Amino acid sequence: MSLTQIRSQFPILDTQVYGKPLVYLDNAASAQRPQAVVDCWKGLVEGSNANIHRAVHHLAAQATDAYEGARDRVKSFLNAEAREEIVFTSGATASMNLVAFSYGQVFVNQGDEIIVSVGEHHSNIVPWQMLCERKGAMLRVLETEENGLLSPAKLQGLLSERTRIVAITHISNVLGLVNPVKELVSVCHEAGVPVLVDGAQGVVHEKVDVQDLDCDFYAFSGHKIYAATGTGVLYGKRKWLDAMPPYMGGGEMIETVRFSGTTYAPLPMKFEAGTQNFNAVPTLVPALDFAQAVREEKAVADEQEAILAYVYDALMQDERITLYGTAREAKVPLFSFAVKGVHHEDLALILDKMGIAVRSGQMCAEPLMDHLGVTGLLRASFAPYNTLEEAKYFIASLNKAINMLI
Amino acid sequence: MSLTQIRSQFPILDTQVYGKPLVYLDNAASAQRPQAVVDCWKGLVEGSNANIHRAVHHLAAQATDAYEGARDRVKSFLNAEAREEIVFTSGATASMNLVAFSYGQVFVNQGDEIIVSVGEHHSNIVPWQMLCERKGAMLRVLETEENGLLSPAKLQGLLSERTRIVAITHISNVLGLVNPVKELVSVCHEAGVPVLVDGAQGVVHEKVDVQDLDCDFYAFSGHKIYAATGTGVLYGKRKWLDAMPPYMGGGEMIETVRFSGTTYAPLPMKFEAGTQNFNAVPTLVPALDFAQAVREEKAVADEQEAILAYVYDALMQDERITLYGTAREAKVPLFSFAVKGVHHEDLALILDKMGIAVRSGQMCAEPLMDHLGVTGLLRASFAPYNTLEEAKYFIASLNKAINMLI
Amino acid sequence: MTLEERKQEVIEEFSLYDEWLDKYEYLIELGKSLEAFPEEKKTEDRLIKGCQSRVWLDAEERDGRLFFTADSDAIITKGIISLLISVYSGRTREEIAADDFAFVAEIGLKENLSPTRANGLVSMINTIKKLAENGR
Amino acid sequence: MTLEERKQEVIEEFSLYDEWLDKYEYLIELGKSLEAFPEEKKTEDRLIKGCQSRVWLDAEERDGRLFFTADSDAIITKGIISLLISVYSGRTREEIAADDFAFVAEIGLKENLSPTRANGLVSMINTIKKLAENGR
Ligand SMILES: Cc1ncc(COP(=O)(O)O)c(C=O)c1O
Ligand SMILES: Cc1ncc(COP(=O)(O)O)c(C=O)c1O
Repeated sequence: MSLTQIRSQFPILDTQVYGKPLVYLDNAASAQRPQAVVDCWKGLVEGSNANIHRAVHHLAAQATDAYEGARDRVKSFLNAEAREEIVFTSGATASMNLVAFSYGQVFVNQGDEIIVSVGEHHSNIVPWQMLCERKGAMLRVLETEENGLLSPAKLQGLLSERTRIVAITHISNVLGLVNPVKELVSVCHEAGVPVLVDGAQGVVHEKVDVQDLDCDFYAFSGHKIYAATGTGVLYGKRKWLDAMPPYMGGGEMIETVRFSGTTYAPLPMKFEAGTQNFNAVPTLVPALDFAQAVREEKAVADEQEAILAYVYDALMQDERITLYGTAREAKVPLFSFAVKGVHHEDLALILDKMGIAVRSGQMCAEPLMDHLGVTGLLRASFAPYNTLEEAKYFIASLNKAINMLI
Repeated sequence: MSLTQIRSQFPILDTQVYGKPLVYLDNAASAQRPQAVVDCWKGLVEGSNANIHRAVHHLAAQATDAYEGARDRVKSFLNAEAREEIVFTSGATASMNLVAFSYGQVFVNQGDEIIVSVGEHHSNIVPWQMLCERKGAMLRVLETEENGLLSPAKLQGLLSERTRIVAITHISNVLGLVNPVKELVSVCHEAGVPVLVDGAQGVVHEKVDVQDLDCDFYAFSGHKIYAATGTGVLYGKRKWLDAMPPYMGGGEMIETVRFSGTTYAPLPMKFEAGTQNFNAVPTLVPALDFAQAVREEKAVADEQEAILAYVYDALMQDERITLYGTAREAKVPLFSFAVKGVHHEDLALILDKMGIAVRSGQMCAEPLMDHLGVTGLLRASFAPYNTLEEAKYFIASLNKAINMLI
Repeated sequence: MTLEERKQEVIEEFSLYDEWLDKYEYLIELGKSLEAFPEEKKTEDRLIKGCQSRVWLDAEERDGRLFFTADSDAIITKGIISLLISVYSGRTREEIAADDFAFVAEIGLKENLSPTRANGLVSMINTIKKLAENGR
Repeated sequence: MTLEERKQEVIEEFSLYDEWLDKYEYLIELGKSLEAFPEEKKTEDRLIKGCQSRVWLDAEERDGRLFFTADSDAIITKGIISLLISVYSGRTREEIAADDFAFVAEIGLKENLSPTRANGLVSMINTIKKLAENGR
């Protein structure tokens, strides 16, 4: 697949905004969806639309096959051991709330500790804060190294007898660095502590093998990896999922409902309460197929590497700019930075008028912003359909915008 | 709009199953989606796809407008007082879990009581059971009358000093009867008890005015009212929503996130954690427009009434058949019944081969099945795109199927 | 008749029916003709999990061969289990354990009986296999 | 100049700029030329809620007329609030309370400054109105 072929799968990339060609560099917030995802959704809605699992009629059978087929695809994509370990949710946030509630319900008690990193997305902080408040537990915060990475040694120092779970990100949506998850997990497992990995960004940029990482939970959203919105995945080791009570009740997450006592369905149904997003979950199949195909494509890898090198160097060399997350060897093409004397929002507004979609603000990582001593940053995040040419246009436009504002 | 015009908006209705024209009578499980819903989704994905709310770029602005426009549409559809009272969720089940958790967290304590009816869907039972288990509260069960309806007088008798909330369905997905919600609410309010109404079916068949009903919460799913899957609504009176803690944490449901303490965003954001289903939520606009348009269409109302009369009479007259939910004056075209000596699943399988999609089993209402003394029922549920001709074909086919099985 | 011959016979029987309803008529007949299953044998441990309707299955070993009896509250399911029994009853444990049950797909049951029902079918097959492998 | 005349003037000024970037250049200039806002006035109660960047607004009454001062940490926002001030400063409470602020849409600010920013704008407008109606 050439880059042109890849781009042609995303009609939206031909959009003009304010008469300028769209340059979409807000991929970390949400990716665009390829034609195959649109076709999949449309095909289901127009051809196989019925509620799944229980009904015995033809449309329901087709819809169920599509839905359960997506589970198989996710299983293979993450190399999970069993399909029962794949739970569908409405997004990464829902996945992490599920774990915080259901794991916390059984395994976290008064005085226990939970470790998160300072670089976490709100979705991997607030659920744990809410749990701590309910249970009287305490949140411990792992700081990042100078270069933005998490350090296994430092994590080891933070683990205690009372640590019940560690929740860390694979790739921060601000820093754009691949954390050494395998080593972080290993340090925790030595202490008998399970690890949840927030893979919302990780799954997009890295090949994930949950058995190799040996993490206990891995969470991600469909919409960031080219699938329809409203889809999410929670991978969990069976031993934990089996031991956890359900998060939501209702629908077919039950074995028997009696007013005298209700028993729950086996995995993964126990965690899938209510009508599932059956029109959208199957779009994970073409989406993950796309993600895998582009990852294996040399032309794409080369372009991504060229973008990474070009933008990294440009930002590092500009004295007005401070890039956060500088560990070059762990960097993915996701750049957050501050410009001296210039408000990130002004930059975003001007770049927008140049056709460039970037993100400004706290990016749902306020503790990290506080830690870095900034009120917000500007972020440009690239996807496989972005080109080096776009990267160059971005850097040139950024320069122009800064000059307008200084 | 003629019935033909309505049907032409649903391409799936022309599907053939096993060489027979599809007769889709499983609408209570999930409705079909009109062309306008497909076009809306596709238009957003291909033209305005970006994460909503925070980003300042053009696509994000368009996506946000579409999403927040849907909130306005739902507000007017339910005649809510304020748009802040409309919370988007992933479905009715999620809406009810939200209330059970968040309302329960503050207002339900050890020894308190919660009332549900015996006819509730699992999604309006299990969340309350889970709450009761966490809090040491008790579930009280309101039985239905002989004809299937809920009685305000009987509810009044069940209310006590300790009742903290009453959770009842507008229309049962098994019995197909419109409960006297306004009267039920009034009885509860006299005792100072708030009421959650499960509107998953109600919103489809009845014009809902939450201010007139005066209910405290009203929950429904998009997919049952022609919108994309993965969408749901929770209406809640502001005084309750304001007093309730968030259900899920993460994303933009916050005001400030600090490790020293997090504060939450105002309504409705407080309850919308994580990336919302921004490709799908706006489909509520064409979906509710469609629902409203057909409701106001005399040709449709006449056909629905004719279907109701025809099927009701046919089922009531057949001695082999027991219809549940017989209160004729409150009946909507949703029929659940047992056939003497014949298993519901056998009927569903045979009808399927005749092209007819019906539901068999417990329909996520096991307590009601136990109460009625059956292991399951057969259900045929009609939508405005169904015809009297289809109803006649259904009854004839049912007769044939019964004869095959007896 | 060998297992292979019997499977071939079933496939041919089913190929007579073009129409799904005729297949169902046939399964209903099979279900109705199934030998009565004693009420006292309808116990939890003989119930097959994963079926929407209830299916009970029992096996007895005689002269190194397994003989199955079964029942269901739904007649089509009963017909299906009856069909399976008619194929696998009287076979040795080894024969059953080695079989791939592929003929079920060939007569169109698996695809056409919906995932839930198909799961029921898969559960039936798995139970028969397990009985052959471990005994009860 | 009456309020109407001043609004007309602003609309005409903006109509000179075809290009969005030119409008921004103009707003940036307006922002930069805004009278300094004392640091000690940057208090919580003067902060406008609902803006992504921080905006402070203060009003003083002299001779029955309101005079506004403002600041923001983002320059385009500062330009916008500066523009609003230049229109509404020196008007009576009644004049401001009766105004519909529609000229903002006419110069294209509302539509083009994204919903969050637009909300910021709406918040600014609402704050100005509230100050006119209630005083601080
Ligand atoms: C009466 C009733 N309540 C609740 C639900 C749950 O809705 P959902 O599964 O869409 O969350 C349904 C539908 O399944 C229903 O019919
Ligand atoms: C690192 C990280 N974690 C969690 C999330 C939350 O994902 P979602 O909003 O899709 O639930 C995001 C994206 O917003 C993210 O970038």
